[in-house]
Amino acid sequence: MAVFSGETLLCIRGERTVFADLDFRLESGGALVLVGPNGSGKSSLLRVMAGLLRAADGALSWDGEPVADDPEGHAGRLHYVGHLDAVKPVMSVFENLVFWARLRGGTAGAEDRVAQALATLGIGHLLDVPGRYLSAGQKRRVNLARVLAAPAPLWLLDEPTTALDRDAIQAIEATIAHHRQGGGMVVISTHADMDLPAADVLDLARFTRRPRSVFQGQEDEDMDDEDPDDADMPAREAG
Amino acid sequence: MSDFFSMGGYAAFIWPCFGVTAVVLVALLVISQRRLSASRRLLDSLEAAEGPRRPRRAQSAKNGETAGEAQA
Amino acid sequence: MAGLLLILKRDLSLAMRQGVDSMMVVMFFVLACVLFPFGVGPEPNILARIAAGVIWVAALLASMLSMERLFQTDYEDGSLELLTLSSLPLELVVMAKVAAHWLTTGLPLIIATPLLAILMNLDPQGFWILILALALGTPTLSLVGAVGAALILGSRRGGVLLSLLILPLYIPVLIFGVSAVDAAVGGYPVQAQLLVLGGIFLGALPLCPWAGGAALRQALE
Amino acid sequence: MFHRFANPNRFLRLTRPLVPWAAGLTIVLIGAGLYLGLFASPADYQQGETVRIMYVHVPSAWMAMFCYSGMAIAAAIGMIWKHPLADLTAKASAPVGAAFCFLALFTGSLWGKPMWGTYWVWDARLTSMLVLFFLYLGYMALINAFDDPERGIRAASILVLVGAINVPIIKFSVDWWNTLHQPASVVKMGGPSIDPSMLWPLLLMALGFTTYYIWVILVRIHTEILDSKIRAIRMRQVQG
Repeated sequence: MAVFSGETLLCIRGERTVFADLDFRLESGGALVLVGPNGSGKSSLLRVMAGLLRAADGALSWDGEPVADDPEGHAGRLHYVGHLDAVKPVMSVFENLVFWARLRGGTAGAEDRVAQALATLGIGHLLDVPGRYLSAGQKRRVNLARVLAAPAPLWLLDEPTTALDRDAIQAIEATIAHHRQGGGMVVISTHADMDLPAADVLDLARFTRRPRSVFQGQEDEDMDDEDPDDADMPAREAG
Repeated sequence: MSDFFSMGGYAAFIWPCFGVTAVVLVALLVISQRRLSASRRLLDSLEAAEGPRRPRRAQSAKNGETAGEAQA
Repeated sequence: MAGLLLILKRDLSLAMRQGVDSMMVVMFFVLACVLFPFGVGPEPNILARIAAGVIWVAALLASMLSMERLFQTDYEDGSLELLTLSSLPLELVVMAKVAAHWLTTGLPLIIATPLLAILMNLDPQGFWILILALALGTPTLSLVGAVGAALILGSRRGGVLLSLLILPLYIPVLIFGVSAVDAAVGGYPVQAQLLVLGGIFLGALPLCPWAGGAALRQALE
Repeated sequence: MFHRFANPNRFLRLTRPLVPWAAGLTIVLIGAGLYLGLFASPADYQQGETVRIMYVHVPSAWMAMFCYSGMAIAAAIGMIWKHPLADLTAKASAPVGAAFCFLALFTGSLWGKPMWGTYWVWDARLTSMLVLFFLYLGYMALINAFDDPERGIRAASILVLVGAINVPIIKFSVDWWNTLHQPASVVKMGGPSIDPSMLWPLLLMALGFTTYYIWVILVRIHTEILDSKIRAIRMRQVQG
């Protein structure tokens, strides 16, 4: 039974406080859905969880061990799906995926894992098609197949359903359910309604703060000018 | 006096050295100072425009919150 | 280590498929050298005198030109994020990419050098030392360049900026590389220069991947 | 975290009164240095009156190196402890260092003409200074090449540290290269047996340049702090 949690996370991007004082807790088999308006920090939180972005304060922990102590070990137990699909145009779908499968899951049986992942997502016929011929939706599915081709307990999915049709979304729902049954966890940000039974919802709008300078406050005073009353203000997307 | 300005015949080398040094240093200073004044003016006008929307309230309560945050 | 080889193999096969990049770098190298006889005149002794310097400067520029792409495509298509999340230390990822860069540009440059040595009328005594000095120096160029390539990710003007950042840092390699060849041509010992080139390479080997890793991390934040 | 919010308003409050002091000291020190250097010191028995160029050349060269070391230290502090003021110090120092570096090159070449008979000699010292000038230009180009100012500072901090490791290597290789190519007779600038009548103006000018540096970087850091506040207001405006 693994536990992935974060405490008093503070994220500052481009001099802007994206979210502050954010706590979350996720156990094996759990799912966490991030909601909130554009720019409320859903992507930033996923990147913080992945270790791509360092939180300005607070700590992530895995089974009580601080993630910061072993960033590479943490990277090894998660899969991150961002806005970009990392599909090389000159390589076939199979070559693209086998590279990641080998890098993450070891060389043994990588080919089989890739073939199986492609079949699960219903794109087995694309096996030897070069990446440049793929549509946006197909690239997205190839990226998700990458996640399936090397097992890892934690999935961090940033809007995985963009460019996908209803059937594909159902296929993803099924794989997520399967992953959770096997003790995996999922953090997912999405606009579309996805069917994730017993998922926790984290509304990021609760943690946004008004933009202020790193050198906040007035020159004649020596204090923070944080305005708690403005916490419900939607924040600007940091990119 | 003209002896002084002719610098033993090397006036063409010595005076440009001092002149260019003065020009560069003064220019850098003036540019920096003007940028400061421009930023201050802009900040003042922006704060004035924003002022009514952000009344300063309950300073002491905020102070307490800051102290907690700074120690975190 | 296995991960390093995987990335190296992938980068090499990507370079093979795209193919043109290496060829263009070599062509630039040759063309840049060939311009010099037109510039300074075709007298064999003048060319022989400047041959080592010209070949080194051209190699430096060619290596730098190809540097910009080192992380750019992976940065743009999201692969770089995934590589940093591969549980492989980022320093090794940089190392693998530098190795691939050297194999696809540094090595072809060295292979093209004999042709240029003939065109530039280089004294035969300096020939092998030139090859050796390039073999010791170009990996350093790739290593130092990788730091610059990582720093300019996401900036407004990549290529020109990169040259401004890394060309000054290339000067030591240039000085010792040319000096080794000049010494060999003059019949002096070249051991000191080659040792310094090797020393610079050994110093850059741990430092540059470390700085490059730090640069990549901040670029992805 | 502590540093992130350690309030630079205290810095503003503490340093603003320093500005007039730095300004006054700069004027007094440079004024005294100029008086001693131009009127009260003798001409050199070898170099004649041109030795007076030394009073701007040598302090400029010192300051150019001093600023770069200062930037490297500030960048290291900024990277390790995430202190925004250290980042701003590095950023504010760059144009000042570049200006001093340019002045060292310019006055060096004007000094070279009567001494060497040519404006430029690939002398080890001048060449190193030229490379340092390029390092400054690269730093300033990089810091301004990003839309997000914080991103520029982080990238430039790494560059200045890499540069600082490289400077001794560059210096060493340029010295080597210089002895190899036997340059025109190098004029010893200064030297251990310098006469006190020359030492005083030199020291006064160097001190004056240092207070000038403090003056300008304070002004520039204050500007950066205000700009950061302006950006925050702009973001609030965008939010509506």
